[in-house]
Amino acid sequence: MSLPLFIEQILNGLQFGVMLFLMAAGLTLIFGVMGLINLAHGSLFMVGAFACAAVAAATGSFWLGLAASLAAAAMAGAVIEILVIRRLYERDHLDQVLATFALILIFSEGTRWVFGSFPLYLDIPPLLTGAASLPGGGQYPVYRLAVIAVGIAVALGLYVLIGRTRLGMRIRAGESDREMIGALGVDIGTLYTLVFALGAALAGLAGAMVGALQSVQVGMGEPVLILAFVVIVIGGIGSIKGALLGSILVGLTETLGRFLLPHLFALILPASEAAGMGAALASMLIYILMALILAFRPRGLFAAST
Amino acid sequence: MTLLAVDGLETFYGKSQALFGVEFTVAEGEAVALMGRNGMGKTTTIRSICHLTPARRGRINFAGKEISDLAPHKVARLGIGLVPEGRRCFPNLTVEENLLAAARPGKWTLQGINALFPRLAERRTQPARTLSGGEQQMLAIGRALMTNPRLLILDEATEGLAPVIRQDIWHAIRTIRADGQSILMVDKTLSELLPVADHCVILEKGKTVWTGTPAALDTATQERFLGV
Amino acid sequence: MAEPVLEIRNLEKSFGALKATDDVSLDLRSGEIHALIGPNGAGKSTLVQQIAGSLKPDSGTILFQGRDVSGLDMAARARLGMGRTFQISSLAGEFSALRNVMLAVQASAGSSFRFFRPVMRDASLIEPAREALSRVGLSDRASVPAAELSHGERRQLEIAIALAQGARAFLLDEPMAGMGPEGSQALTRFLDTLRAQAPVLLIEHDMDAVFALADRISVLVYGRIVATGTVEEIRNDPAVREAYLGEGA
Amino acid sequence: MNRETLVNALLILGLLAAPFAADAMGEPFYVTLATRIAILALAATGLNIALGLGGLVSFGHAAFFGIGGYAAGILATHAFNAEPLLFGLPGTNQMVSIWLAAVAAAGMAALLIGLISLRTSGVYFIMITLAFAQMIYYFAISWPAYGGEDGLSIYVRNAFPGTNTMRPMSFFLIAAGLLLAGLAFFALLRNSRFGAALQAGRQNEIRLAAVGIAPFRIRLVAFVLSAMMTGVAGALFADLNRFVSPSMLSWHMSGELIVLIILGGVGRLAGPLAGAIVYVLFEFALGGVTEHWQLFLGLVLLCVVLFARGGVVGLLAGRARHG
Amino acid sequence: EPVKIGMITTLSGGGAGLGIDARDGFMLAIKQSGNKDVEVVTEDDAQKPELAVQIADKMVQSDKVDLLTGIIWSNLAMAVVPSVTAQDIIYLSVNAGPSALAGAGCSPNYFNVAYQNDNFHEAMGEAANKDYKKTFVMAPNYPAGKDSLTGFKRYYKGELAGEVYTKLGQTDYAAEIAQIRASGADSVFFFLPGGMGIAFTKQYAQSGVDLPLLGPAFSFSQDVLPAIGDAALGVKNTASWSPDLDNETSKAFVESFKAEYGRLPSVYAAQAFDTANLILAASAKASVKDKDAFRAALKAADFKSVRGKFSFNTNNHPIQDFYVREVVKDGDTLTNKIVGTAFTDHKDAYAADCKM
Ligand SMILES: Nc1ncnc2c1ncn2[C@@H]1O[C@H](COP(=O)(O)OP(=O)(O)OP(=O)(O)O)[C@@H](O)[C@H]1O
Ligand SMILES: Nc1ncnc2c1ncn2[C@@H]1O[C@H](COP(=O)(O)OP(=O)(O)OP(=O)(O)O)[C@@H](O)[C@H]1O
Ligand SMILES: [Mg+2]
Ligand SMILES: [Mg+2]
Repeated sequence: MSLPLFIEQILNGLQFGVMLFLMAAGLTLIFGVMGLINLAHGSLFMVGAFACAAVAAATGSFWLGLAASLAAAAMAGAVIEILVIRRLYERDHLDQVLATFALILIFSEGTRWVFGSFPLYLDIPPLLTGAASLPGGGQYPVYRLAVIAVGIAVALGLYVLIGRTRLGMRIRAGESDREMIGALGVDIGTLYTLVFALGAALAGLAGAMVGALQSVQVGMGEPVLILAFVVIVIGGIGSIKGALLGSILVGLTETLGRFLLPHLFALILPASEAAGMGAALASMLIYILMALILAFRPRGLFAAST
Repeated sequence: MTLLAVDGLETFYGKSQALFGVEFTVAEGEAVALMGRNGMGKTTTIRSICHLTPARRGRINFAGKEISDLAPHKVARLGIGLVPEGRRCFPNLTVEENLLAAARPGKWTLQGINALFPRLAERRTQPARTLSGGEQQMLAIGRALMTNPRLLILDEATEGLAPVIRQDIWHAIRTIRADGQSILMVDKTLSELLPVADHCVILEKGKTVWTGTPAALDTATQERFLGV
Repeated sequence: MAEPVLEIRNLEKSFGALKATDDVSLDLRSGEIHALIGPNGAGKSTLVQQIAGSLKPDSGTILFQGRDVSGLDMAARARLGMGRTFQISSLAGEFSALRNVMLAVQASAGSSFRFFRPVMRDASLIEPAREALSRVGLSDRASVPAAELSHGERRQLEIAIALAQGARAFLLDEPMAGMGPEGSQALTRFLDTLRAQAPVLLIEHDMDAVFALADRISVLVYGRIVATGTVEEIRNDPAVREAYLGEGA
Repeated sequence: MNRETLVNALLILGLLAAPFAADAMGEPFYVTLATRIAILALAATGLNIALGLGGLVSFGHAAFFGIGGYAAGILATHAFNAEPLLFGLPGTNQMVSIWLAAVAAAGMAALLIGLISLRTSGVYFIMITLAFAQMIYYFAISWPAYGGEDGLSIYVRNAFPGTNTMRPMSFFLIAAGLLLAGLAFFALLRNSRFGAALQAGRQNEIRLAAVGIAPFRIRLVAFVLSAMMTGVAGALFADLNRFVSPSMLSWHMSGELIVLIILGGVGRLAGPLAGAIVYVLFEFALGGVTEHWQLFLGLVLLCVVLFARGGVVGLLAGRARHG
Repeated sequence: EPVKIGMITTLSGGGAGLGIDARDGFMLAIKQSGNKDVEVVTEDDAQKPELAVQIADKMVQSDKVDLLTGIIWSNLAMAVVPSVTAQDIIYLSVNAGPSALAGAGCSPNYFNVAYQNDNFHEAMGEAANKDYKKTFVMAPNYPAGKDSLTGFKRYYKGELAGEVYTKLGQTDYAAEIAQIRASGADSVFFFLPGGMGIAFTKQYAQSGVDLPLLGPAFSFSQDVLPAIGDAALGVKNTASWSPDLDNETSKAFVESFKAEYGRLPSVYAAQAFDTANLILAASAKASVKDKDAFRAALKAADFKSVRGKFSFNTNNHPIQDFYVREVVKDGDTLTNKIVGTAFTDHKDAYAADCKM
């Protein structure tokens, strides 16, 4: 194992982390700020990817597809907020779980009905193809650098929106006492529809951007959902900073674990078995990380102080 | 001129009826005291006016407009500012954010509130969750004033305040009333409430049972409806 | 002089730069009502929280019935006999008033690991609970869920719970708050009888009640005890008048 | 008899009667379907102790379900191959011993997981229980000894004294018997002192501590009991399918158990049973009609949340009363 | 003589494409036969083992089917096959051939009309010997993945530049690609079915690493090729069938499949098409009610296979040829072209363990 490889893997970990943040950003907004457990977040991610793929295939332009993904996911978000979610704010979290679980079924099967059962084609735009040379001699795909840039921009944007604007105050106020903020003259209903649509649009954006790196297919949102929850819980719910750092921590742990553990086991086991054992432990690693963090900091790393 | 007129209000919590016909009026610039024993429906009346627990029957007229079908935020924007029972500050917001979140332009600004309650100025960056009970009460009043309401509704606004602060608050209430602010208030300390009120309304078992001036509220009436 | 039931020595607690409890020493003797007054934000509730165990002091000791309880958690202190009411009512909202009180009876019997006998047919829980409810005047609201009680009724329920716990000392944080005039008077009469059962540390802003009830009064300002004395002494203390009571008193 | 008791009785009688009717009409498959309902209802009743009474939303109960299942699968395999298990102990194909093993294994796991998880609350609790379940899931997938992701077949259904468990009806009666026992246990627990403390802790933890009951211990015991019941159900489920695989441990399974409870009515005695009946029947009926059945299942679930507050039992029997 | 066939396959969720191809291939054969006596009941297993078991129970107990078929995934097959064959129901596999069912766990009631799981990988191992000396191998960490690398290594004689197990369902392969780059390998063998393969191939194409990719056909079959796009061009993969295979049955099959469904058939469709034809041929010879005769008729494998020649080994698994294919562009569509033969009349490694 050489030093440049090690450095490249650390970069990969950081990059994966930011990508995770991009996927988790919309969820942080909806879950951390509105206090809504939205299991259908992965479905909105999928909607974004499909919209992008479909429009890109029809028009030949990834960028039009990207715009379509934002619009489609925001629309889908607004519609489900108005039809379903807004009836559930006053209810138990568990009702939200069931309703959004039902939405997963509806979205997955609906998407399959519309787009068929085969994965769609979505590739990165020509502008961002190829690899850039890194200082030190390594090579790095340009597109991944672009994903990092967008992830960081989203983090900053959310941080300012939530922490620094009056809109953010109202959203947070609504989270703790919806009735009261309404009684003070804020149209919290419309505000929440907007926030939900924004969170959905972020999910759609992530779906389109990440979809170009993976496969655009029904069910693609489910692993994302779990990872996104892991990330924001590790970071501490409601904290944008926590979500970003949580993402990077998870990204690094996951990438380096996959890379290093087999090497570690190889010290004591034959290569093939070491690869298997290492991979087995690596697949559990982020859950071990989460359990450890919560065992010592039961409210995540950056929970709003009590 | 009548600012608020409530007539025949009947309100339910699920199946159980809490109000059975509440009626009273608040004139522009007037301070009205809403009184009654525990559990007689004072808070429910206020919640119905703000459309938080909508009345099933009855009319509520505010500034010449029928408001009994309006959503809470629309009622508030017409100019009703609520200091609710139990304070209900936004615990995860700082003091200053609590004041700013729902503020609407008008006479009352952050400076005004800070002058009224210097204590809040000291604590401006602290999350409301960690405020002392009394500090939270001041914050709730400040927050309602920041919406620059035409009618300020105070539900037990002095509960849990130290006597000095209470004097300050009553003083503040007198000042704003003198400025022509209309006020509807609930408070248990009659000795402090009555001097400020122009008018009293007494509820019993969800009904208006007595209306009149503080002067007309003799001991027999107090004995009968308020138990003192 | 009677034995102190509760004794606090040199308690300290800071929140960042703010000293919420600053070298507080205080005791509660059997048979007395000891009122703790002070401006809003002086640190009264913070003190009660530390005594009851829901907040950890930075330093200092708390002795209860001669025993150092500083290391115990809230539940353990409650079992030893600290009965506490909250400044903002804290109840099991879905349970009826009666069941809320029954829970306290059950806790005081230390019998929460019984898995089979139905509580609603258990006279040894119901009887004492009804008794406590009737002492605070809530008998006819026994079957109403706590969440549906009016504000004042919830305050009464809090006291009934502390009674049913068989407390050896009561820590009451503003029990009068939210009670109507009639209720306040009734509660004052009630607290007067309570001291025979166990001493009361009473936090209250209702001065009529405090002056009527207290055997001793301590005044807390900015986390420090600035005066302790009888009603007369405190009422006439100019510093207290200025910091707390105002001109009216 | 109040309305909820009536609804409960009807649901239980319905479940018990349906297989006999099916058997009489020569439709043995419906007996199997009823067995599946009974087993899932038992698993969810276990979860209902933690979730419904204690407010502990465990998103990792599949771990206990799967552990119970693997207990059955592993013991049966060792008995089948006549290989000794740990420390020279033999496997077994006796259901009763297997249940005990499932209870013990699930209980131990719950004790360890609970000791750590119960320090957290709310969403953090949801996620930490998920984390532990995922660890076990990935372990099972990549651990080759018992089949990994391919799972483990039980070639002959385990034995119960005095009956032939391969007959659908006999196996149904065993499952239904355990379900009834589970429901009885739940009902007693809910009304007991322990149940009172557990439920109070869900409504207001501080209040519970302030009267002198430490919430942690109450919850830990509840969590372990809950896992034990789900573990037995897992063992039965393995016997029903004659197969165990990591999919019993997956987060989908945990989610499905939660869905059953919410669908039926959280904290209600017959909630999990009602939920299992509705869910399994819809899954079964829709699956035969259209390949897009999941969409319609989604719509049905959505309608239940939006229009039937408190789930199916809430719809039929009204709001829960706590006396 | 009426025959009732129960088809359990994956029609919803992420893996639905495979099940749909299998179902369509199967139904095409039935339709072409014009045989009105054959009835097929199809149900969706949603890729869940428990659901597959439930459906199997229903089809056996309630629909009273004579034969079962259709399952795509090994873990679902493991859940269903042992228990149904024990009930004397015949099961025919259109895909998936876990080693447990080929060796000691074989059954006279279980016929695999597809392949034994190791076969495609073995074929690649054999084919790789020709051009490569140092291969980097990679598969997900679950039984099928381990079988894959075992199968490859069984025939590959070169050196391994690295052996990596990824996480099941992984979507980001930057870390693995970095290892490939640093490994000094001359080729990469990988088995990543479904979405995993699409993600890896796309990311690999962008990474600037240009070692040749080798793999079993699963990651380059017609169901996923359009989604990978040009990134797949030139990849070598092994299968028992390819759309350009030069025999009459296969050509007719590809034509009619395209005409019926408007897309090219995948390997899954071909295998299912063969399965249906096998059943049709057997039921012409023997009654399905006469189990022994019917099993014998199946075993004779007296049907026209799209794979050209096809026969059953002692363990009821196929003896067949395996081809090396290359992904090419035919006009606008990506498809596979045969570029060589890896094995002729290949048998799986487990038949010796099968005692029946
Ligand atoms: N959320 C609720 N659900 C059901 N009943 C309620 C609810 N809130 C209040 N009630 C009932 O409505 C009646 C009126 O209550 P309300 O709170 O209006 O009284 P109040 O006059 O404000 O009393 P207090 O002085 O104690 O605050 C009471 O009998 C009370 O029990
Ligand atoms: N967690 C915390 N973080 C920061 N400051 C806190 C925290 N908790 C309390 N404080 C501050 O400590 C001071 C004492 O609060 P406390 O609640 O004890 O006051 P109090 O004497 O009970 O007042 P009141 O009579 O108004 O209820 C207040 O200024 C409060 O803002
Ligand atoms: Mg009130
Ligand atoms: Mg206080």
